[in-house]
Amino acid sequence: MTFTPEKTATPELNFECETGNYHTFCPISCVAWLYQKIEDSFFLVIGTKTCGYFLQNAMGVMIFAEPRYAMAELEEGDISAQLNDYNELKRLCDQIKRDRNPSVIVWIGTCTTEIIKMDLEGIAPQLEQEIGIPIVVARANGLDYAFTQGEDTVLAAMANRCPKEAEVKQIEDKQERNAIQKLLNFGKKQEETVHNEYHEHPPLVLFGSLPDPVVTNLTLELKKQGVKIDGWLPAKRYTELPIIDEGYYVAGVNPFLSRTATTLMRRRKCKLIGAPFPIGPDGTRAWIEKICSVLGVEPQGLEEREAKIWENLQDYVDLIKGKSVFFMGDNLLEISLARFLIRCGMTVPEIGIPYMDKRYQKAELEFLAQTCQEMGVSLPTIVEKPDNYNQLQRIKKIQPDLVITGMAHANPLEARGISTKWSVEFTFAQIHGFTNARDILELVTRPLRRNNNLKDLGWSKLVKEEATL
Amino acid sequence: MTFTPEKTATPELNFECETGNYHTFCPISCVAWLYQKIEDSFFLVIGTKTCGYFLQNAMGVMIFAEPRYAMAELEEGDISAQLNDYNELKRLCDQIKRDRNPSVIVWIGTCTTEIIKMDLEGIAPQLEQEIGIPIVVARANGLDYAFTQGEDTVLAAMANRCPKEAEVKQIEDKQERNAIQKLLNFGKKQEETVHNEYHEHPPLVLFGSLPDPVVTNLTLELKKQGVKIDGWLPAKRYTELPIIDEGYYVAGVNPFLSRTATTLMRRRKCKLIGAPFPIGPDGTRAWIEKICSVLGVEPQGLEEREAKIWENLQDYVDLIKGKSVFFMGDNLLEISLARFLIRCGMTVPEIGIPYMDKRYQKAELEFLAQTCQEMGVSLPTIVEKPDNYNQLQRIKKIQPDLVITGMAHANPLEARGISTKWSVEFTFAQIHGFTNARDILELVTRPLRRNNNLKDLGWSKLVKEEATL
Amino acid sequence: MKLAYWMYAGPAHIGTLRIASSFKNVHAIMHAPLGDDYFNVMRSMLERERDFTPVTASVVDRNVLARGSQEKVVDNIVRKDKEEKPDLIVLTPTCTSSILQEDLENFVQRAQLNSNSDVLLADVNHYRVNELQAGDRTLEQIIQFYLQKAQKKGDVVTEKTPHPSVNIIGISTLGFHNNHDCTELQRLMRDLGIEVNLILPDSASVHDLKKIPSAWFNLVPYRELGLMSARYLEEEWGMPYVDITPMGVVETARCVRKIQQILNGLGANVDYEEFIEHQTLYVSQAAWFSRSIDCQNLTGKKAVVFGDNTHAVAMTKILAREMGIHVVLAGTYCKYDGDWFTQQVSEYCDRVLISDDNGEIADAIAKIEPAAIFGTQMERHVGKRLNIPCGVISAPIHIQNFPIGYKPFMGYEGTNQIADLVYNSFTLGMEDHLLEIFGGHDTKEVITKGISADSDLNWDTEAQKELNKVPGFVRGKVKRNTEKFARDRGFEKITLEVLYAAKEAVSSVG
Amino acid sequence: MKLAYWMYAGPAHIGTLRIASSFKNVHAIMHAPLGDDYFNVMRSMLERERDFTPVTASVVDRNVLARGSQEKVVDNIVRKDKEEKPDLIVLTPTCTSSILQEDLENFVQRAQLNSNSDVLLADVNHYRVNELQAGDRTLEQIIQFYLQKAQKKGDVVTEKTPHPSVNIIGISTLGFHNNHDCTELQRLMRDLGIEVNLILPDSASVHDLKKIPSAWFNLVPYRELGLMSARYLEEEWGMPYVDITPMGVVETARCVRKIQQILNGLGANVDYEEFIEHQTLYVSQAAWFSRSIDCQNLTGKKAVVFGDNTHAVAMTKILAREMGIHVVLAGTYCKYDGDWFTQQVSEYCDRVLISDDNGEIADAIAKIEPAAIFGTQMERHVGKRLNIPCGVISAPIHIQNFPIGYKPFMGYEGTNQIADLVYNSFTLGMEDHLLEIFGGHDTKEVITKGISADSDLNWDTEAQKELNKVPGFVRGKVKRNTEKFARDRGFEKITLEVLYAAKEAVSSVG
Repeated sequence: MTFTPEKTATPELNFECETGNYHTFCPISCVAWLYQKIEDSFFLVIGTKTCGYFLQNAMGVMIFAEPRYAMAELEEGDISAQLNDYNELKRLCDQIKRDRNPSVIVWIGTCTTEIIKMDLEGIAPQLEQEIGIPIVVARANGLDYAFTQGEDTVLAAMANRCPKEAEVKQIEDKQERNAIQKLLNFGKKQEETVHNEYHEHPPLVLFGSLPDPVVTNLTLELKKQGVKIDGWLPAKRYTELPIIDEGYYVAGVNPFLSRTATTLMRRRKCKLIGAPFPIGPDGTRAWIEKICSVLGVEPQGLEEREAKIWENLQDYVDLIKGKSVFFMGDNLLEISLARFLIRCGMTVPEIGIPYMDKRYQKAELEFLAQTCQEMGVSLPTIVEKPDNYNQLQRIKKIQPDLVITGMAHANPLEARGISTKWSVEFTFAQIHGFTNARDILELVTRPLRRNNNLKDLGWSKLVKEEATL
Repeated sequence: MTFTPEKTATPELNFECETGNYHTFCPISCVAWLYQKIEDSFFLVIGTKTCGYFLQNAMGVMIFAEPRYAMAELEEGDISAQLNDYNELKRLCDQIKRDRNPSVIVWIGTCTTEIIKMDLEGIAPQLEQEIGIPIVVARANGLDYAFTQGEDTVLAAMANRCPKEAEVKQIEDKQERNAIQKLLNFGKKQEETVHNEYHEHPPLVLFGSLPDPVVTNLTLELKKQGVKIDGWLPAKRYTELPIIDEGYYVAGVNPFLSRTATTLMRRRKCKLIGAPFPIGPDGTRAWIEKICSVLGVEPQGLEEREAKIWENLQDYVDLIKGKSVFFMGDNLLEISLARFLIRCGMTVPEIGIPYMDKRYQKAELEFLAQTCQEMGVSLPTIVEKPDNYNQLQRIKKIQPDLVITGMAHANPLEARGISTKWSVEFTFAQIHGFTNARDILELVTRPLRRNNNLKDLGWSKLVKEEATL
Repeated sequence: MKLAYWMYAGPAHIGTLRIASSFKNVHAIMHAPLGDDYFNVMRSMLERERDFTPVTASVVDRNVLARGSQEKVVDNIVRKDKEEKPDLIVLTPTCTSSILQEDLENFVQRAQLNSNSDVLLADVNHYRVNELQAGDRTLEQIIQFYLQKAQKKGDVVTEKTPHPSVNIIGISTLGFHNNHDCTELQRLMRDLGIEVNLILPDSASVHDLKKIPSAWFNLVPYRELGLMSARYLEEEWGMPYVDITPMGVVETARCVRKIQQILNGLGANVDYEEFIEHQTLYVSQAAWFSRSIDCQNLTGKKAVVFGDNTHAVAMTKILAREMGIHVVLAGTYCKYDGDWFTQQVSEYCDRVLISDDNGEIADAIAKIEPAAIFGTQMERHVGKRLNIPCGVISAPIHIQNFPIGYKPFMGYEGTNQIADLVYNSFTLGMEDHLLEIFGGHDTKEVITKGISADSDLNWDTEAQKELNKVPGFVRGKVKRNTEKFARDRGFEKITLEVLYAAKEAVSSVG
Repeated sequence: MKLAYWMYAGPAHIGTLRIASSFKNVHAIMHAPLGDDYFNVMRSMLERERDFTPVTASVVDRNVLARGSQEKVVDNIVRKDKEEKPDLIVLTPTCTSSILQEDLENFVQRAQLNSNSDVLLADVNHYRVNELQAGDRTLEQIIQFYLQKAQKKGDVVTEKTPHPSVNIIGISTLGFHNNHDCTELQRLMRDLGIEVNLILPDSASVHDLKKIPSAWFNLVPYRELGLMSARYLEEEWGMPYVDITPMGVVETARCVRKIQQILNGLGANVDYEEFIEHQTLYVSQAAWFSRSIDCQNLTGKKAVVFGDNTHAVAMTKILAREMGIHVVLAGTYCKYDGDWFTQQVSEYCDRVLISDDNGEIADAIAKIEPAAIFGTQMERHVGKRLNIPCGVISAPIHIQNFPIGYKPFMGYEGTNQIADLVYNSFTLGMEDHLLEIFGGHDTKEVITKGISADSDLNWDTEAQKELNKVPGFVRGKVKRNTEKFARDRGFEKITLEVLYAAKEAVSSVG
């Protein structure tokens, strides 16, 4: 189970694009985790009742009486352009400012704003001047994007708001920079001076929204290698967006951030470190190694570390080894998860995925092919924009041991004796880095462990006639 | 509705004693309110599973995971005297001291300790020496006492523990008196010096356990008359028991405290102020007037005050005027409540009462007779130790508008179309003083108001055949 | 535009889909962008539905947008016709796709040419009506479609059944306790000697719709769904209907009496008075509860009621009239039908609030400080914050409102369930308050000391901060595990690194 | 002596009285001091019983004690015989009066001479057995008494009923969900084509006891009550019995299969396999719940189970075997039957705890920190303190365990109710934890600001102290009312006097 970063001749992956009718969550979903990540933000989703009802039902967040996001619900007058968009948005943003006073308002455009061609990017600059709060515009619409790509649109938009070195210097010289931020950064700066165990390397900024404990975890992993992270996009507060300037290195932590990567490269002249993603011990090691190699740092003890983690995973690995898993496609984490599970000994007949950016995921795809080769299993078919109906026929035929799927298909598959795991759980769980690999397997093995518990009860088929599955 | 304190020729009350089978709560009930009243106490009920199960079920206090009272549950070895009582009690009290460290442990003797003649009074002095915590012994058993009289046994026992002036002086001289108590008394002493609106009068101590807000309320009422209360038995903490000495005046606030009154008179040489009890505006006025008259103080504005209170009660009085109320007898508050309700315009055919001390309740009984005369209603029959079965026959015949009864009979009476109110609620509610008169009527009128709400629904008889009620 | 944190009723297409997917063997095609098909998730997860939801999204993306949707929509209808062989395919746009103003009626006609299934376009305005109104309309539309179709073929069953019979209209998927209510209503009808002719739309086949007129009358238990159909059936097919919600002892009796009146008017000779009295006094326990001491203790307590028209009206009446509870405020989010609400509840409450603004209701509750709330999941959460118990009596739906155990709100068992709900809401509140009042006399420490025991180890600031990020319910355990790990290895201080190393070590043990 | 804060099982006489007052037209006489008759309160209040409890205390007071009880007890029995004309009068002492060691058997014989009713002395040792054991024994005693009596008269009905039939033994007043369980068991028997011959003791007449042997077998759903009777009936009357508690899908099936075996052994020819499969997979929703995503998410979560033998064993098996939940600790307070408990649950849990010491269980829970508890009201309160949700599954009884709505634990509807209980317990916990985790991101203030608005008035220390004594749920209102009163009158400072004056003024408004 060692990973050799040098390229070897790997077999070609098989890509298909069904362009079918498939189910996934709307990209505005990203609001649910981004508003929690960026603590001084307010997200305003500009769309219809359909969007609002989705957010409150599908995301299971009804428990919060008044969260830091809301709908700007478009009514008939807005659609028919009888009302002035600028005035309407101003009225709403004024109220948000009055009630909540956030450091930033993020406007989330939707399919509807696309269709009625509402000029959000045109309105925002004027309005932010007027109300004195930055407004970031992201077009997280379902016409162009799927589920997790919503985060990509937001981060790409925010990338443009990251300060440059010169700007910060100028402000700091004027002693005007946010006092609170200084205070917040105080500890950090001190730390930097105290432990100077870092190598000299160009600035490195990571992008992708991760829960704070995972941020800390990955930061520590790189610190062990003497690599210093100069910032995260997004940071915990909008006012702490990292400095990003020409020549900075950037690396993504998630496979669905191709637009953000492009923005950072094209607009901010950063250098992208293309690596597999830090998911699973194999991926995490590859990710660290690639960053180290780009920054000219010699990685230390990574092989032992990976081996130790695999040792800790053994009980779970034993449960899934030799079993098959079918990805219906939902959150764009599919390739990375499949690669890790294949490394665990599983087989993967098909990976559905809503969108496949072969350039941004290049290293991950190569790693997948290589993993298959090393594990001696056949390559999965990668199906972009799959057709769920066709997939269900294939599942019926293949009878995989596990299907990782969106929420709409899980219960019906279970009722037909097919074990499932929600793909969305991998979106919300802490899955990155060495330590969290166990949490991935905790999720993956849960239906299998459940089956072990219930195995003698004969409760696997719970529908009377097998409908045309 | 004016009250003339001078005696007029009042008709004779009719007393009966049925010595029947009647239901009331066990006197150990008092633990439920006394442990809350005396905040540094611990109550240990020495009895059987029967006693313990009563406390946890009937008192509805199961919500407290670990209250400041417990059972010393007698087991077969205790009953058969195979075990040594002293050693057993010592073991338990040691544990209580270790776990809770109270300022006093009150031993509540029960029927069982009476029957097996456990010498609690003999054991306690030696044990309190040994463990260093005062032990007060009260025989709150059902062989001799009913329900609220349990408090009487505890207060009578505590009366013996109240310090005398000489003792306190001696201790204070030695600068040894509890520092915490000094601290606690600090505010009080200051107050005394600041507002010297009090008349000069001999010390007055009130006895009876009342919730703190009621204590404050009655204290203020007397203060308005320039009468100063020198202490309450019990106080909020055992360490603050009032000084009681020869010649002190004492007055009870509850009709069930005859034993405490006797103890104070005989053992502590106090002078008892015999008055109606401060329940209802009429009773409260009479109580204050009597105290004032004994202390030689001229009461001010009491007539107006009573009239004002009656005015505030008018809406409730309108609901009950002309209606009849039957007391089955439970908590010994019956005479005072009946007197107040008759003053409100109700009629009372029968007052059941578990125990009638005609000397201690003399003033109240006279006041009842006088009230009946003034209101022009016939005198109730007072039935001591009533027979519940016979009472139910009488209720069936009389069909009173309201029956005030113990918990066992309420639902069956309601199912037969007879409105009821739990007598126990008057034990736990704040009913003393001018202001709380409204709360008494809130309770009394509740079933009548409920009936008004449900009146058109025809749901008054909810049993199929009238059984031999 | 409207600033909205939460909404009570969903968008129109949800109503249409609830009707379509309630019928047996009916498929719906949503003409909508990716992600708008979350109805499938709701049905599958909230109802724990074993079958695939018969709804397919014909995905509108940038390409489709550029070329027009006709081809794709028609293809998808025809394809579904082949794949699933449904009796009917219902096409619906969402708010979004309806703006495209494509000629969907034309798509439907085109698709019909190549389909064995019937194909219908749901006729609702997505910006003028909400879920409830759209569902009501779609049900009427489908009933009307099949009755007219049968009329043309001359096979509408107009002859009445020999015995009194009823159609129960308005039982639908994703309805609040609809399943249990339906079972209870069927029991009630059986007790009354009334045959159930059809239940609509739940599990009905569209082929059976031609038999609707053979029932003696229609029963519409929910005001939000079925009334349009019942009115249409009265006007066009002369069928009387009963729209009294049988919730609570009094209204159930009123509903039964109205049924009696209709049946006797049609020549039956039924007398339900004895049944009503027997149920009220001896079978249902609700009337007895009202009279019992437990309920007496609730007399005059203050409550706020909020929900859809059906449930908020029924609860207000039950609380005020049957239990003597003081309803300070009764409200509904069914603004489109607010006059009816006001007329129904005015005499039973101090104040009426008709609003779909969650904030307004929350503020009203905070000011009133009732002893209990009877509302939706939203009000439950408001109550949680204010420490006021809330019984949930109405949609918007939530998985907790799809209990597996039998919990109807209607009929006589419904009256029992409601009595429990009311009693438990108030007593739960009392219990919390008692604990609050007497909390200080209690020894919480005794019980929790097992957890909070001080340790001999130091946590540095960063590790402590990280520990505090761990959810409370496992924090104690993480702390102990980490300290055990540190102690075993002789660390005296717990740093971030130790914390993470411990996590790894511990998770390997399993 | 034993230091006891709370107890799980009641004293022996409670068990005897539960049996006596469950029978129809049986009266019990307690020979006991004043206050020991709280059984009447429990029955009247907890069960919301409409009838007077047929239990009379023959009060032992100081006088009686001095003179001996015989006269009074005999008088009271004879009197009750006249007044109520019961079929049977059961005499029982309590722990207290049993110490007097009077010859109660002699009192009974004396009383029998002047009574038409049968008179029996309950045969239990009040210091050696608890409520559960005493109930079990008293039921056996009464059954035995009447069968022997009938045997003497030669009118025991020994001929079996033509169709398979059952006696359900152990349904009693003040039993945990007994009423609903009994209804569900009757439904189950009906579905199995088995006639219910007698239900004992609930609502049975002692005259019917001679018909016991005509049933094909006895069913004892609760291990705590009925087993002694069933064993007696097996030994003396050759009746087979089934003592498998039909709780949970698996055990219900096992119980039904055992019944099948008995019936077929007696010459019937029944095959319940198809029924079991149909119920399991399609009627009950519990098996499907186990397989559904909701339950998958509970896999491996930690739980503690505690209760009586019947319920703690059944819940442990359901959680571990049917739902894949990790039962860390299973315990019972039925110490007298602990071996059976251990034998039943050992393979389904990590640890067994047999104890009736509430503190020991509370400590164990605090240390384990399970995600949910399934226990008694005691454990619910422990959970409340530790912020761990608790589903109540067992006596000691509490009014909340006498729901008005249908909530059986047994049979197939029972499996549904249990699935809800399990699901809601765990998700309630999750919800609270989520709120805790994300609480800081939320704007509690927005909602509560209506309450906490600052005032322009000063409260002096004493008034403030007094205000703080007012329970939290009305404090806000008292504060506002008082301030309004003060403002109206131009007071700038609120003293104790103002506070009380305001209370008077306000209450007069109503």
